[in-house]
Amino acid sequence: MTDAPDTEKSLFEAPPIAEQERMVEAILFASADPVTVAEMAARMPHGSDPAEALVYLRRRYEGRGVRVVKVGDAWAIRTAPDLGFLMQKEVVETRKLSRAAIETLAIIAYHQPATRAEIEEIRGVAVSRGTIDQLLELEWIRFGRRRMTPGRPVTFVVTQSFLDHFGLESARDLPGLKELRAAGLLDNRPMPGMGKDDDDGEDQGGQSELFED
Amino acid sequence: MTDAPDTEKSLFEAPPIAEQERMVEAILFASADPVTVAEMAARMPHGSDPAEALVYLRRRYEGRGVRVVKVGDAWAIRTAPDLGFLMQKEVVETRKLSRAAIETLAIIAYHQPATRAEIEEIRGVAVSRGTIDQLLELEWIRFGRRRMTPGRPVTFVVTQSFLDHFGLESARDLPGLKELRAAGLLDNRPMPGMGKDDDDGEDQGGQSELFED
Amino acid sequence: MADPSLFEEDPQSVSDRLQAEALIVDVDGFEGPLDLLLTLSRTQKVDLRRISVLQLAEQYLVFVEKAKKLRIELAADYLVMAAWLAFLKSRLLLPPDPSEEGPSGEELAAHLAFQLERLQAMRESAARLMARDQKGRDFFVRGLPEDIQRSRKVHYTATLLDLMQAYARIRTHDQFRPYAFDRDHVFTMEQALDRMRGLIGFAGDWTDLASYLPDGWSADPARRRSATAATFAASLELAKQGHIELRQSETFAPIAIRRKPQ
Repeated sequence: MTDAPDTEKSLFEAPPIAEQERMVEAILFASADPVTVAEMAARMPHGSDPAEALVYLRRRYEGRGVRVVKVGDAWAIRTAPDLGFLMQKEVVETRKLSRAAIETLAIIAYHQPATRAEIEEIRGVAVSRGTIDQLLELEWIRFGRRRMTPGRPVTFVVTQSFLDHFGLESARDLPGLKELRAAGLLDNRPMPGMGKDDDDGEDQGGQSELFED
Repeated sequence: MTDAPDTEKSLFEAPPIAEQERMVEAILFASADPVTVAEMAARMPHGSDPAEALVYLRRRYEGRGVRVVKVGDAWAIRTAPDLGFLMQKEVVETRKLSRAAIETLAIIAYHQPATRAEIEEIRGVAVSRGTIDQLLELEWIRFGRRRMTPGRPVTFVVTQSFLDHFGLESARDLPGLKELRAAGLLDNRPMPGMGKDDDDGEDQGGQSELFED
Repeated sequence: MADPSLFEEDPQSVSDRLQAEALIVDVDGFEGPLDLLLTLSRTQKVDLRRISVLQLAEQYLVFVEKAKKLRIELAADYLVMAAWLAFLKSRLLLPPDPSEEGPSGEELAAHLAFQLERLQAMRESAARLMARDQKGRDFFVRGLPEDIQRSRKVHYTATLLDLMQAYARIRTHDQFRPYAFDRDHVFTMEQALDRMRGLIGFAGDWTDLASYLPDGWSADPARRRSATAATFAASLELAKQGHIELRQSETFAPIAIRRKPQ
């Protein structure tokens, strides 16, 4: 708003960017969960540009004990990972995930949106109801759009909480994603002789759509 | 350590004061309760001087969106008092208009200017004061001219906001009964011999007459 | 799992049995046949892309045979995989039959290798994911989040479709309650009878039938017609019952009634 051509002037003058930076700082400090730019803008004075303020704020906290991190389309302040040893007191004991749950989570993250059948095909074994339930309960996965194939199966995608938990800016930042894709290991390659090519095209569309931001 | 005021030297080299400042920052950020200097010292590497680190940290946060404050004999990070307003959020809830309200609105739109008695006659049921008030408050209807009949009842007409909300150029653009039927919105079949189409014509006539102003 | 007593009936030597047991000791530890295949493939110590699927199929079939000998009940999907691998093995060993439909043994083998490689890749990715810094373990959120005080504001919404449907509903409601509609403009003979029974007690003199029309039914022609017809029919009924007399001086002249003298 402050960058708007001078001919048009907002009725309400936006606060100086340094002041906006303070506001974004206060908002992020006050919240345990990531806050979107839109949510910040809604709480800040009319004409504020939290996205710009964030650029400054992020720089200000570089190398500090806490950091400004991006989580999906939201922002949060988190302690620097190298200081984790100081926080034994704060460590939250999380239920240990089964191997099946961890693999299922990884498959959903790397192949999203993924149907249960696709997860089972990759793992070569049935996915138990409890595994999916556990991941849903942790809010690391959620239902995506139904697949437009016979039976209209539900799909699963990873959530902002997932990104937040693993310190990822977006699903595109998953470790090794590019290499896996280049190696064709994220293709939904059907068993020869079981033509499922229609499926395939849509899959790819869905996936790139999700990963594009 | 080079900044340490005393001559006594610890066996274990304490981290540089800048590092200690980071540690204090992370501890204060992540703790649910204010933390005493002793507690900080217990969590930080041997030889650390959290009291000194706090001096630097406090200075760093001067004028920022959050501040390092003393609570009793402990320390905490808190929102700067002048930014308290950011911690209030207006929750906007979207609700569907009630059936009574939408019907009343529809009658006003199709028959404007309409008196309350006319609305009641068409709906076949009394219109509550609250319903009219709600539509007035939404600025979808306003008072029109009083009717030159006994009692000089007030009339209601729809507003520009109404037209904007429903994407209409004018209330005359509302489809007539015939069109509603063609669009499948009137799925009931007319009783034989109950010339409904006359009705329609009458509607249109009545309406345009009303809109002539 | 096998009952220990089964082993005693087994004719195998002790060492054979131990070897067999070593293989199946952890059959529960495998997450399905693909996982087992992946584990077996490690003995080949080659890149999964260059793995010998034929050799792998052999290993798997040997495993299943051993399990059978030990009377270990394998889950159905292990047996399905065994059958499929046996089929694949035959395809890989026999020269390709051009008349045969479907994918070649090589294509099937390549797909199996792809599946193994993909599973392996997902395993590694999962491990890398879990090795990342995690919230609540390596980095932490604000320990003292401040509640945002919420003030609620309700925003009402309606679409043009809602509006039109509401109007359509009202209008059809009017038109398709024909009985209610009729009652508005139709005066029934029952109603006329009720009304006249109450009035004829006062009709000692000849009175125009039209004066018996109910209030508010004479202005509107449709209502007047209906009320007139009903009142006339009711007067005929009352005359028939001997309560009243009727007279009309000429055609289309007004009809008059009076109470029949007792």
